[in-house]
This record gives sequence, structure tokens and C-alpha cells, in this order.
Amino acid sequence: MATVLDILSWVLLTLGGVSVLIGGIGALRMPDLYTRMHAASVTDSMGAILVLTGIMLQAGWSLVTIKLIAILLFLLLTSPTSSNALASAALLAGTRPFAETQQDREDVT
Amino acid sequence: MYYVVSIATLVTMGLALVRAVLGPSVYDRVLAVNMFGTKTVLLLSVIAFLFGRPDFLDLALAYALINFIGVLAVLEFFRNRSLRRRAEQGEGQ
Amino acid sequence: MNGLAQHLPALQVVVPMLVAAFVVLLRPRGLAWAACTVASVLAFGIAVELTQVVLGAGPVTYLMGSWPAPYGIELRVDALSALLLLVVTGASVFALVSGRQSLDAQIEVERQPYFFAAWLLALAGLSGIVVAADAFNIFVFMEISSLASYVLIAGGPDRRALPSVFKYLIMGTIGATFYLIGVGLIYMMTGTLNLADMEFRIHAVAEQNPILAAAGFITVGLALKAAIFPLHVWLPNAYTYAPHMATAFLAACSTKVSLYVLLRFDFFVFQENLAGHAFQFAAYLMPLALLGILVGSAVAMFEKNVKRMLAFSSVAQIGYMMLGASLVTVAGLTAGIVHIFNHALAKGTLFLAVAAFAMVAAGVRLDDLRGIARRMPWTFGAFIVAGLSLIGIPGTAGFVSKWYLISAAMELGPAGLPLVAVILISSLMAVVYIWRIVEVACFAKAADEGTSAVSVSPALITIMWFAALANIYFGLVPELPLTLSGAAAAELLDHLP
Amino acid sequence: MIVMFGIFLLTLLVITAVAIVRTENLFVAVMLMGIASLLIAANFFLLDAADVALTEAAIGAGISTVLFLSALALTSERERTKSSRRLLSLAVVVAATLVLIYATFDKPRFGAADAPVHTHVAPWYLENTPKYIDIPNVVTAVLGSFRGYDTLGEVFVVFTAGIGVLFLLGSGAAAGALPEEKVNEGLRHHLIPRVVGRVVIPFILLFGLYVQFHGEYGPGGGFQAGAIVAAAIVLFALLEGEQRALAVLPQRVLLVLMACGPLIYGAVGIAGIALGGNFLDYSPLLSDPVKGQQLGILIIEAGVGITVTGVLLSIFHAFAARGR
Amino acid sequence: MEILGLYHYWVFAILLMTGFYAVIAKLNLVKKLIGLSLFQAAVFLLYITMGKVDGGTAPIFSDAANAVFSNPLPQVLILTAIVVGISTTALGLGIVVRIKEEYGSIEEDEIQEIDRR
Repeated sequence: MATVLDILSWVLLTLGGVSVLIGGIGALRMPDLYTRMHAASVTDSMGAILVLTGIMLQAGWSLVTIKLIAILLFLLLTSPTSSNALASAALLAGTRPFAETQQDREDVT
Repeated sequence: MYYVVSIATLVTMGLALVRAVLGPSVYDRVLAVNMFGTKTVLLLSVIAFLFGRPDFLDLALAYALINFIGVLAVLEFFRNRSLRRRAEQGEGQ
Repeated sequence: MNGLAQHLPALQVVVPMLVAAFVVLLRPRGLAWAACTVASVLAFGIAVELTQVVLGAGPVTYLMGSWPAPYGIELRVDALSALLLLVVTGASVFALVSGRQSLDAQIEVERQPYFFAAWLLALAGLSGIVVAADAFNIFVFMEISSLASYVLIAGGPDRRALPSVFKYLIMGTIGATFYLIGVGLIYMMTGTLNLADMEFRIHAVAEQNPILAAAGFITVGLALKAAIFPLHVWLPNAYTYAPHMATAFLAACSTKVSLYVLLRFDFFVFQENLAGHAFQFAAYLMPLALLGILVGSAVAMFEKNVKRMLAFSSVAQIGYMMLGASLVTVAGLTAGIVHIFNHALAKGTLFLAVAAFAMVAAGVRLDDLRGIARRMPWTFGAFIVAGLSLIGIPGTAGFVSKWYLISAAMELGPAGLPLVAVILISSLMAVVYIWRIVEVACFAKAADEGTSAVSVSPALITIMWFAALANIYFGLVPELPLTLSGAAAAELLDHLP
Repeated sequence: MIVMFGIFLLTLLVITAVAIVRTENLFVAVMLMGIASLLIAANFFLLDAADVALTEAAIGAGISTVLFLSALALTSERERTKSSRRLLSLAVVVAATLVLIYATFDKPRFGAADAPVHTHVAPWYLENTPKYIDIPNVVTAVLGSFRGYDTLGEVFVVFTAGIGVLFLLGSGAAAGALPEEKVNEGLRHHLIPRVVGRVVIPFILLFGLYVQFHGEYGPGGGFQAGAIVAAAIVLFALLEGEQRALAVLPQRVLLVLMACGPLIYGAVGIAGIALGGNFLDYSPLLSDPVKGQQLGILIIEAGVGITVTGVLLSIFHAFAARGR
Repeated sequence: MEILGLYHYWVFAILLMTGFYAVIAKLNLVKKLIGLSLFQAAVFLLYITMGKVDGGTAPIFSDAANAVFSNPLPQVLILTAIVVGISTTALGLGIVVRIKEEYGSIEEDEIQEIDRR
């Protein structure tokens, strides 16, 4: 049983690491704000879930797990909220998605 | 295995930093700051286990919420600015 | 009361601090001044009591929280700290008791509780630095006093107070941070923060480089705070645009406390521990002190704003104190330290008189003071007495310190002659700038008589004259400051076993 | 390996610092400052300073960012002029850097256990904390008791900054009389952040209390808790409008909080004198000296937390009131 | 490892001087304060670095932890210094806001220009 849990948690951790990395590359390489945000926020949540669950499996059932769950819940609540607020603030300021025009972007920098 | 995750997180933090420095718009930078914050939270959780001191997870929790507040403060600030600009433009016409 | 006596070093700091927290809550705003004055007088009483104890029984130490010395924080009051405590608390009492009217005119009643709380915090911070025997504790109290001083100066009615105080804040913080770096480096090499412990443990340190770097950082940082030439650039504007009474308080004591810390470090911690210590003083600090004396006095001669003129004169006077210390002899140190006391008396009185002038005249520029001597003969009389003391006329306090300084310089033999020349030249310059005010005040025709119907409060006149007479008293009977500074100098130079 | 992590983070920090100085947009500088704070805090964590890391994150990345932004909202967001005396400053700075690096060669190496710092005073704290105070967190023991006088001074530094800002900017009470529609709305009509905020804020407050009272056992204490509670209320003000935050905690109350913290701290110190010890000696508070120390630390930490909350919120409101 | 053992101190030196450069060379008052924060942060790093012991852990006793603890004293000092730093920054920002209200500018040279008039 312990080995199964171990293997499972390693797999989760590795996947988490990979998705975190993908998010980072996406945020760097994507062409405009909204696509970058897409790359960053989706993998952000994904990575957080995978990594924290992986750690949880390692930690076993204790106060630590509760803290980890609290962190995970907090990240899952706030991270999309930040993204949402960011997108709406950017839209309000007049940043248009890449496909429409590239001109506007220069105005708001 | 914790090392793998830590290294991936560290590299991502570096990438986020590059995005924050390059911009180009302020919103890109906010995005980068937010990402940077969540990656720090993950890094701290992992390192707490790496150290064998899981009681330090409190720190990760604190970072998560401070980061949230910081990002919202920045955005609130921009919103006010755009609203003000819009109002000024409206008066101008 | 006997039980409380042993806690005096702690109470010296804690009483004004706690009253400050209490003052902001006072509902009738006018009470703030009264509470502040009472706390200040109390602090002065404690300082007098401590001085007596120190004169009688030697240095007093106090262990905060009863923890033994290098582990807990130790307070230590010796002759030098006692002298400084008298200056700090005395200046506060004089400025507060006489300053009600002037402060009411310059600070709105609504904001007064904050102002007086800041005043008490400045007082507590300065006394805290003086009684501390722990390098980091000095930093903490330095920050309390600095932040509070920024608030006091920013209270000035002229908007130019704001850029001046910002400059002071930047330079003050850089100074404090440099000090912190220096303390960090010493801590790194010795593992302790207690000054006495530090001194003995530096002996054991083989590598001199970090200690040398630390000495450099601490000297530069404290020189910034003490406004030692050429790092004095924040001082003239800050003192010019501060509320008059805040200027009187801060000019009398704030830079001197930083100078005190510098002396503490240079003579207690580094003296026997750095190769060529005395030489470093003579080579680096003495030229700065001399230049400071000359440049400060010279600029003061051409200033048109009286407060600025006196501020530049302060830069020169700090030079005198540094000059005394840089001789690294008992006579020189005694002269420098006694000048701390005498200059506080003279400069404090002068700024009180300026505050009184400002109540009646339109401003404190030379042109505003035309014919002021006829309109305010009493105030002007006190101003003259303090001015003579600043110049160093025999019979005044200023003469005592200059006399000691000159005799200390003569001890050097022929090499001391240029120093004597500088002191004499600078005294002549002081005659010039004080004379310029006298000339305008006595002989120039007032532009329009009776611009204001305000009369100066009796409290201000009384205190001013009291201070002016103190200038004469300590010129004729200089035992108290001389005993204290002699003891302090002896202790600074030969405290090593 | 962990050392390599630290070196990587430090390198990122240097890059951030250079970017902060080079950018001409002050927002960007402030945001990068936030990143720099997180980096520094992460480094502190790697260097075994959990308490400091928590403080740096809460104060450097959270409160400091909020304060800078409030000030920027009232001033301007761009540097207008280029820097002056560029070459001279650069020369001074490069020279000083070289001197500093030169001076490092005699320093004890990073982490060396035989360095003087680790052999002289510090071991005493590690040995005697269980004996005299008996709480697991040595940092809290040193902060609260062994060097409690420094902490008292620090509380007064915060207090001074608070009254300084109130003196300069006014307490904002007068501005409260503005008509309701002029009032800054915050993210009010933004549904999602508000809903999430309502869920999250109580937990942040709870977490703040946990940090406050868990400070004797784990990383935490009055400063961190005060900053976290203040941050929670700032979040409330951002989401629900500053007026509602003021209605919950009016300026007058904040002022009382601000002054009460130092008074509580001072009162504990005076109690030490009254009960026959020295100032800030907590041992006589209870018949068992160790329990007395614990009680003293608990009370002074509460005083610290109260002051920090009061001051930070007062400052925040003072800035916000200027903007109306 | 000899060189790596000093890397932390070098970063301290570089950060310190980066902040210092911003303080002396920049004319914008807010930028000066940002530089000042950086300058102070560098000192925090110096202190915390010297408190680290190889193989040590945070000075908080726990059942599982090994016996080597890092030095608590620098941490206490820096806790204090961080709070002092934010206090200075807050007061500085208050002054900057007032300067902006009185002068309409937060650039040092422009303010000097206005005062000279």
C-alpha cells in the first residue's frame, strides 16, 4: 500500500512540476495578454492541485494535511479570481485580444 | 522527487520574472506577479517538506493570501485609473 | 522613592514614551501641551537625579528584564551620558515651557496632540540612545528619535519644510542603515551586540578588514546624522523651516546625540582595537572639523535668513566638538564635550529669541528684523547675551569651551598654532554674523512700525532670560559641566584596564 | 542542493533590483518591488529564518505594496525626468561595491558553524530558552523577553510613523462627510471578487489570530499577525469600499488601538517594577517564573499586534481619505 | 565552495549599492523611497545570511528536528529592522503626498525650481 501511495505521489508531483513549467513557458511565449493569461492561470491551478495532492499523499493524515488542503482551497479560490479581475481590468482599460488589433496594446503600456 | 518539483518551480519563477521585466503592458506584469506569487507558495510548501519541517506550511498559507491582496490592490488601482481617464475623456467631448 | 531610584535609567526613557502614547488620546486638545510639559519636567528631574548619582557613585548600569548583560539589553549612564541627558531633557523643558504661544500660533489645535506626542517620542528616543549600552538598541532608539524629528520639522508652516524634511529623511535613513551595516559587520566578527563586550571581543579578531569596514560605515552613518561637514547638507533647511520651538529643541541636542554615539564607538569600541586609531582621527576627522568650522562660519556670514544663519553656525560648532575629539587627548576631549553643553545653552537661547522675534516681526529674514531692538528690548537683550556666548566673550559659557579648546591645541606645541588660528578666525566670523543682526536690529529703520499687535508671552521672556543668565552663570562658575566632561574624557581615554 | 536554490533565487533578486532601478514607470517599480520582497522572503526561508520570512512577506510584499500604490494614486505614476549626476553616482556606487566585496574576503564563510556569531551569545539563547521561558520558538523568546526592550522600541517606531502620517495627512475624519456617490466604490460592482472576498476574509482574520497566538510555538507573533489582520481589512476596503471598512473600524477606534498597544506593553514593563523585578521582567508576574515569562510574552505580543493593526490601517485610511 | 560561500555577501553588496544608486541618482521622490527600501532589504539579507548554520534548521524546537539550530539573534534584529523600514517608508510617502499637494510635482529638480522662484 505504501509503495502504491509513494508511486502515485511521485507521479502527481512530476506531473505537477511539468504543468507548472508549461505554464511558465506559456506565459513567456504566448503572443498577447489574454493568451498568456490563459496559459498561466489554467496550468497554475492544475499545477497547484497536482503538487499539493502529491505532497498530501506523502504527508499522511495529520494537521499538516489540513493545512495543505487549506492552501489548496485558498489557491483554487483566489487564483481564478485574480485572473478574472485582471482580465476585466485589462478589458476596461481598453486592451483588446490579439486577433482584433495589436494597436491598442501600445496605448496602455 | 521534491527536488524535481522545486527546480521546475524555480525555473518557472525565472520565466515569470522575465515576463514581469519585459512587460510590455502593466497587465502582463500583474499576471507575472500573480504567477510568481503562486509559484512561491508551491515552492515553500515543497521546501517545507524537503527540510522536514512541515509545520512551516503556515508560511505558504500566508504568502497565498498576501499575494491575493497585493494583486487585487494593484487591479483596483488600475480600475480607478481607467475609470478616471474615461471620465476625463467623457468631459472632454 | 528609594525603591524607584534604581530604576531611574529605565524610567528616563519609559516615562516620556508612555506619556506620548497617552497624549494622542487626550480629548481636550489643549491638554496635550500640559501633559507633554509635565512629562518633560519629570524627565529633567530624573536626569538631574541621575547626574547626582553618577557624580557621587560613578556609572550606573541597569539590566532590562533582569537578563545578564551580553544576553539581555543593558543600560549604562556614565558622566558623558549624564551630561547629554541634562542637555536633551533641559532643552525640551525650556522649549516647551516657553513655547506654548509660539506653538499655538504655528500648529493647528487639531493636530497638536500628534505634534506633542512626536515631541515626547523625540525626547524619549534621544534619551534612549544616550542611556543604551547595546549597539542595536541604539539603532532602534535612533529611529524613534529620527522619525519623531521628521514629524516635528514637517510641522513647519512654510511648505518648504516638506522638501527639507524629505531630504533629512533620506539622508537620516541612509545614515541609520550605514550604522546598521557597521554594527552587523562587528557582530559578525564578534558575536555580540553589547558595547563593552564588543570591545573586548574585537581584540580576539584576527582579520582587520571587516572591522575597518565597520568603523568606516559607522563613522559615515553617524556623521550623516550628526551633520558633520561635508555631510551637513540636510541641516540648514531642516532647521530653518521647522516650527521655531522645534528648532530650539532639536538644534540644542539632536545632532549632539549622534556625535555622542560616534564618540562612544570611536573611543570605547575601536580605540585600542584599530591600528593607528589616533592617527586616523588626526588625518581624517581633524581636517573635516577644521573645514566645517571655517565653511560653516563663512556661509553664516552671508546668510540673510537668521534661522539659516544660526543653522550654519551650528555646522561650525559641531566642527569645534569634532576638533576637540580629534586631538585624542584628555584636554581636547574635555573641551569638545564641554562645548556640547555650552553650545546647547547658547544656541537654544538664540533660537528662543528668534522665536520671540517671529511672534512680532513679519518673519525671520534680516530685513524683517529692522529696528526690532527698540520694539523688543528684553528679547533683544537676551539675544545679545547668547550671541556673546556663541562668539566666546570672556564671562560667558562659550568662552570656557573655547579657552579649553585653545589650551588643548597649545599642548600640541607649534603644530597646534594653525588650530588656534582657525578657532580665532572663526570666532571673528561669529562676531561678524552676530553683528549683522545687531546692526539691523538696532540701527536700521523699521519698514512699518507695529505690524502686529501680538506681544510675547511672559513665559517666553522669563525662560529666555533664565537661559541667557545660565550662559553667564556657567561662564563664571563652570564647575558642573567641567566636572562631568572631565570625568567623561578621562573615562573615554583610559577605561581599558 | 538547497544552497543552489538560494543562489538561483539571489540571482533572480539581483535581476529584479536592476530592473526596479531602470524602469521609469513607478507602478512597474512597485510591482517588481513586490516580487523582490517575495524573493527575499523565500531566501530568508531557505536561510532558516521562518519568522522573518513571514514578516517580510506580510509587510514587504503586502502592506508596503498597498502603501506605495495608495501614494502613487495621489501623486503620479511616471518619472518625468531622467536621473541626474548619473556617471558620478555610478562611479561612487561601483567603487563602494568593490570595497564591500573586498571586505568580505575575511568574513567567515556562509554557514560555517564555528563563526563567532554562532559561538558567543546565540548558544546561550538556545540553551536557556527551555530553562527560563520554555517555549519552542526561540525567536519569540528572544524577541519578547531577552531583548524585549528592543521590541518595545520597535512598537514605538511603528507608533511614531502612525502619528507622523496622521499629523501630515489628517485622520481622514473630515473627508468622511462627503456625499455617498462621490465615495470611492472599490471593486464593488465586481461580483466575483466580492463573493470570493466574503468567503476568504473571515478565514484570513482567523489565520491572523492563529499566527498571533501560535507565535510561541511556530513562526508568527504580533507583527506578522498585525500585518495579516490589517491586510484582511484592507482587502475588505478594496472589495466593499473604503467607507464600509471605516464604518466597521472607525478612525477613532483605530487611534485608540494604536495608542493602546504601546500602553499595554509599557504596563507589563511597569508591572515588572511594581512586583519587585526590573523593567520588562516578566518572571514576577506569576508565582512560577517560567509561567510568568510565558504570560508576559503573550500579553506583549498582543500589544504589538494591536499597535501594528491600528497603525497600518490608520495609515491606509489616511492615504485613501486624501484621494477622495 | 570557497567562492560560493561568499556569494550571499556579494549579492548583499550589489543590492545595497543598487538601492543606493536609486537614492542618490534618481530625482523622483517615490523612486528614491523605493531605492531606500531596496537598500534596507539588502541589510536584512546580510544579517540573516550570517545567522545560517550549515545543516541547521529554524530555531524553533520540535520533536522531530535535529539538534543543530540556526542563530536566532540576527532574526530577531531583522524582525525589528523590517518594521522600522516600513515605518520610515510610510512616513516618507506621507511627506511625498504632501509635497505633491503643495508643489504639484514629485521631481526634486522641479521642486527646487519652484522654490527658487
